[in-house]
Amino acid sequence: MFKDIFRKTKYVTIKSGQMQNRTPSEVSMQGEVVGISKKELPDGLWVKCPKCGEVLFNKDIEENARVCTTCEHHFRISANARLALLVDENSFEEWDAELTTLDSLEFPGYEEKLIEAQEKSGMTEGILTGRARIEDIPFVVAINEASFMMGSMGSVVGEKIARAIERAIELRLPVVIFSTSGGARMQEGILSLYQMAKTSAALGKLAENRLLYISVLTDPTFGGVTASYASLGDIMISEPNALIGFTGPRVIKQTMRQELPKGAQTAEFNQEHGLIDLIVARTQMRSVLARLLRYHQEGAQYGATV
Amino acid sequence: MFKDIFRKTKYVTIKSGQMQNRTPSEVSMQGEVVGISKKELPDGLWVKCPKCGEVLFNKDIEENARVCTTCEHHFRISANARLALLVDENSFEEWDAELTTLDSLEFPGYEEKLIEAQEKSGMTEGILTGRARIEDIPFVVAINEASFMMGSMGSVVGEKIARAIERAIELRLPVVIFSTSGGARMQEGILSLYQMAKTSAALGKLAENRLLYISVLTDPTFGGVTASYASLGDIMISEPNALIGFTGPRVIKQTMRQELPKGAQTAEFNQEHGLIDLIVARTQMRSVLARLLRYHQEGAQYGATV
Amino acid sequence: MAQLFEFEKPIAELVVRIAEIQKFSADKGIDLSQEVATLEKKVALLKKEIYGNLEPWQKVQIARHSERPNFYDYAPLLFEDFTELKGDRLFADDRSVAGGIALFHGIVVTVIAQVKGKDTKENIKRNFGMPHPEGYRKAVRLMDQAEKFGRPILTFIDTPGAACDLGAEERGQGEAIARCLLAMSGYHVPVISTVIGEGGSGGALALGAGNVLLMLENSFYSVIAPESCASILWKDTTKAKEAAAALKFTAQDLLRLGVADELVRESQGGAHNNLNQTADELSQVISKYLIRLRSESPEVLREKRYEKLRTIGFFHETADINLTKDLT
Amino acid sequence: MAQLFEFEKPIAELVVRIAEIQKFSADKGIDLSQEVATLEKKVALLKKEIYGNLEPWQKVQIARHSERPNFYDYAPLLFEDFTELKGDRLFADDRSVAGGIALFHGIVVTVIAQVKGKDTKENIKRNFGMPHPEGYRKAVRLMDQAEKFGRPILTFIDTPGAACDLGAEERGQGEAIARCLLAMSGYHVPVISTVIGEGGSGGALALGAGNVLLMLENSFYSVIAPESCASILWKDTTKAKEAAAALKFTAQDLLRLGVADELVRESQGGAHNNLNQTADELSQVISKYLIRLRSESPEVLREKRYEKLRTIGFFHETADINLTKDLT
Ligand SMILES: [Zn+2]
Ligand SMILES: [Zn+2]
Repeated sequence: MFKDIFRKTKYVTIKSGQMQNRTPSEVSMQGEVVGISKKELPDGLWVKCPKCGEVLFNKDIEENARVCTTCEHHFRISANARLALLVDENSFEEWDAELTTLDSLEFPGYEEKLIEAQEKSGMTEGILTGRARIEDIPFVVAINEASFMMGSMGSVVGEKIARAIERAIELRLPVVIFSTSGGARMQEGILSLYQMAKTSAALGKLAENRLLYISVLTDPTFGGVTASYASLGDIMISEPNALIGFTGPRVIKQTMRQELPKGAQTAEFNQEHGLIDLIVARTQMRSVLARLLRYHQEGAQYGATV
Repeated sequence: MFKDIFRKTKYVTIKSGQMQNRTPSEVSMQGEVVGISKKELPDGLWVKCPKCGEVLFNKDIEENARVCTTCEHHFRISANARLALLVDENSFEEWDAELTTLDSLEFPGYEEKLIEAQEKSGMTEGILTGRARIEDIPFVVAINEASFMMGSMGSVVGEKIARAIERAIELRLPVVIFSTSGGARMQEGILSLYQMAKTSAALGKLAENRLLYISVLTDPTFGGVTASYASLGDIMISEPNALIGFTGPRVIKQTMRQELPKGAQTAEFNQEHGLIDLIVARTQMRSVLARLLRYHQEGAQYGATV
Repeated sequence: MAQLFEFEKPIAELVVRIAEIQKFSADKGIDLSQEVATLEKKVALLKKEIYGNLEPWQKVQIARHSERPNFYDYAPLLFEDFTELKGDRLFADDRSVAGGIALFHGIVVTVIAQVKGKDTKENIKRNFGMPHPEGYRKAVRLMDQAEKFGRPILTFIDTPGAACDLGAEERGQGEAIARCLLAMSGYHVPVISTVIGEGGSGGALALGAGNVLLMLENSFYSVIAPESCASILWKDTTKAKEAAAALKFTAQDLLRLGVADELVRESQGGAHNNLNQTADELSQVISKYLIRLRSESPEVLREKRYEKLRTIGFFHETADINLTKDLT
Repeated sequence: MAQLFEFEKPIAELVVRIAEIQKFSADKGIDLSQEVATLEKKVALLKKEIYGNLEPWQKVQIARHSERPNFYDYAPLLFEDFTELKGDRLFADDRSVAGGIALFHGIVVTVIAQVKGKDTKENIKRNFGMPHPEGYRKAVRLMDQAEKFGRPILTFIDTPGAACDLGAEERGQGEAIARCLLAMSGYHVPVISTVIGEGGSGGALALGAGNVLLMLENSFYSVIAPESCASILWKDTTKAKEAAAALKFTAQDLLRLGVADELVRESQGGAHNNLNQTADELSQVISKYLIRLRSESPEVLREKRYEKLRTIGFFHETADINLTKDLT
């Protein structure tokens, strides 16, 4: 069963440099997963807001960080689109893009799902990591990709996060992680589960080094990701209305025969229950992060003037 | 107003050696505050249990650690009686008995209350501190005296506790404090309030030195004592059915027009709400403390065999 | 106009008379400017006399004034920026306690404050400024964060006391306050606490055991509410005035007792009469102490905080000297 | 007699036949001892055959057996003394998690264990072994205490998963589990975790990230319940058997994957068949590892725990080598 662990697998090739040549808008379209059938809006010029029902110019919401111009609904966006919105131009240096998944349990249908996910997301795995700058302040960033198997965490996602954190320690940089995930990735079994422990332990080292960690929760964040790195921020931020929880509402309903009250598991619900510091609209995210990063730059200790 | 801070006050004299000559039973009678009128039971031979109503031989419950032989109701006992029940014979060395109270705010009626309290309790102030042994294990002990102004904490109680903890650090001994108190002592105003901070800070130093602190809550423990040293035990123990809380039930009722449910603020209620480790009957207290103290003796670290 | 207290009425009457004279003078074209000037001087003297000799109970009334500035009034005047951070990570976000990161005179600080509401609706939201355990646990969480990142801590006290309902008991109100005291005693960063209004008992103390305690001059800080004290002493809550005097809880009392380090001048008649002026005084005093504390090493800051607490309280140290009556 | 599984029926049938033959032999006075001996040998072979080749799904059934020993069954056999300590100091005492101080082979240890009930009544009390946030927070409190006093930590895992109701969500189930993982990674004392029954997902992992992971040989430890996996993969919860095989979650699988360090032999057919024997095996294995870990320095214990977690997981490290299909 484990004899083939180092066997080669058939994955999509994503040519080096390919991502860099795309415009943010192309990339974000790639990652859009809101339920609008292509049939309904065939030309890609229009998009219907799932919250207020308004039919919007794609171009308009593109210019508004993919936030509905009518009701401020936050459309899901791809990791690359988020990066483009967030960091200083040309400041991103990607790390560990070469790490790819091994179907070490030979789990039924996993390889096919991986190929599908790569095609859908244009990424090699469900997270983007590296270093970047916001308003010229350097930091380490990781961004989950929802369209890659629901941003689920397998060995590669866990490893990339742990490596990013360890490099942040070496470089003495703060870490910001944007989560969007269904949880641990079933197809890698216990190996996925232990990525929760791995990422949490790495954050323990970061904390020991007194380096800032900001966790930004975006829609949706559930399961093993909520129960590990996503919940361990010194500062916990969420986008408005994002669904965040440990167990998904459908499972709660099935298992407990319990219907969740309206608004349960939203960012606002989580904040009321003491779990989130700040709810920040995507259009404000860059400036809020800039401020928080600046307040935690080295040299701000013991009352030095910044 | 503060010119008289060092003025002499008129207090009861408690002759040195007086306490030592009493038998435990005489001492505990002194401290008995359960509402049985002398009229009802004039000869002191009998006592009526306030819980089950049984009229009991005083001698019988005396031999049973002043626990009702029918329903296990724990009668309140004096600090000295508790000490006699708890520690190895002749092992107690009292500390700071010479500290007495100054009516520094010239609070109406305080001096009279102090004299009354001294007469009633046979103690100079509301707490007994010192070092002792249980099953030959040395430790530092402090015991509140309920009959001294409801065990309330003024400057002397706070100071005696802080000194006892500081000496425990010097001697590298664990600390056990038995609380019974209505809270901070009104008559010393803000000075009483800050004894909460003083005792808590001293416990912070103890913790930093990795020395064990066991807090034993006895009936009743409320207010500023609950909100300071009494709640900070590494291990929290209570006698059965003891009433423990921050705000007294009468005040809650008056202020919030809220009637507490039956059983609220009992030791059992507090345990259900996660605030108490162990409920230990008075008859078992010595052996439980002996075990816990033994497990925390120096040399038990990192898996040494004890 | 702001709510008037009984003791302010002589002032108000004079002010009304001046207005009447001015109106009469204008209507009739008679010059009464000299009379007005005399009266205005009298008003100034009266204010000085009255506000300079407030009794403890009058200070309680000012400290509890419905228009007394709360933390959210001061925040934009004290800080270049205040980013509020919410929640205890355990149960709820308590809105009677505000916390976050702020920029104060160019220094990044962590701020924790008790907040009363200004009207009934806000008071219900903020539980009349009475924190539940989750409020104290949020405070500890944010103060621990300040310690981690080496940020000074500023606390602002304004509460009638900790919440006293069943929920507070269930969730360990005593434990929550005790943890605040324990936590604060261990930090290596400067902790400056200011009573800006009412300092009600253990619920206030939880944020008050810092390196420095400042008090606005009309604030008070007491082991027990004067009403409760009167109820216990004289079985009569209307004797709160007498209790207020007995408890020695005004800012001036606490300065004399060595508990408060410095008083902060308020605008005449109370902070509500001139928020900007009071905020400016407050800002200057805090800044002075912050600069002083910044020069201390982390270990010294912690040790001095401990020493300060250790010396609060008075007692006789020598046995027998005060014992004059024999028990036997 | 204990509840029988389908796969155990051939054994049971043989046992019944032996009993019948023995009765016949006794009734009729005919010596059939040779036949009985043959059959008994056959039973032994059959047991070895069946129990030695259990499929994953059969192990799930044994691990979930209603009479499978729980922590409270093992405690008096493993420890000279166990003093249970309760509560998270914040909200409640969660009875699906037991914790306390115990004496193990003369060594003072801190123990944390998940506990399922043995019957419906107990299961309701213990929420079917599914901890709420307060259970994980109790665990962290007691483990922090172990760290403070330098006591090794033993954890025992037996849960279908963390509680999944509204209350758990409200009180931050994810945060509570994450804090367990973070806390455990930082300790300087030995941490030995043992799966004694069901290891259900993140709710189990919260107590499982120690220096050493032991597993009873019929226990399993999975990222997801096989029923839920089947429901997602094949929209059919009855295919749990297939999912159980796909998930590679048996003790033997985890040993091969480098997640478990050693398996603990159970009495034949499962721990419920001989509690004492299983407890004895468990005691010996834990003791062996505890002695080994005691010889390490605190810093090394911590570092090795980190290194162990860091190496779990498989992936390709070199770019392009596995990429065979072009996206464009
Ligand atoms: Zn919309
Ligand atoms: Zn009785």
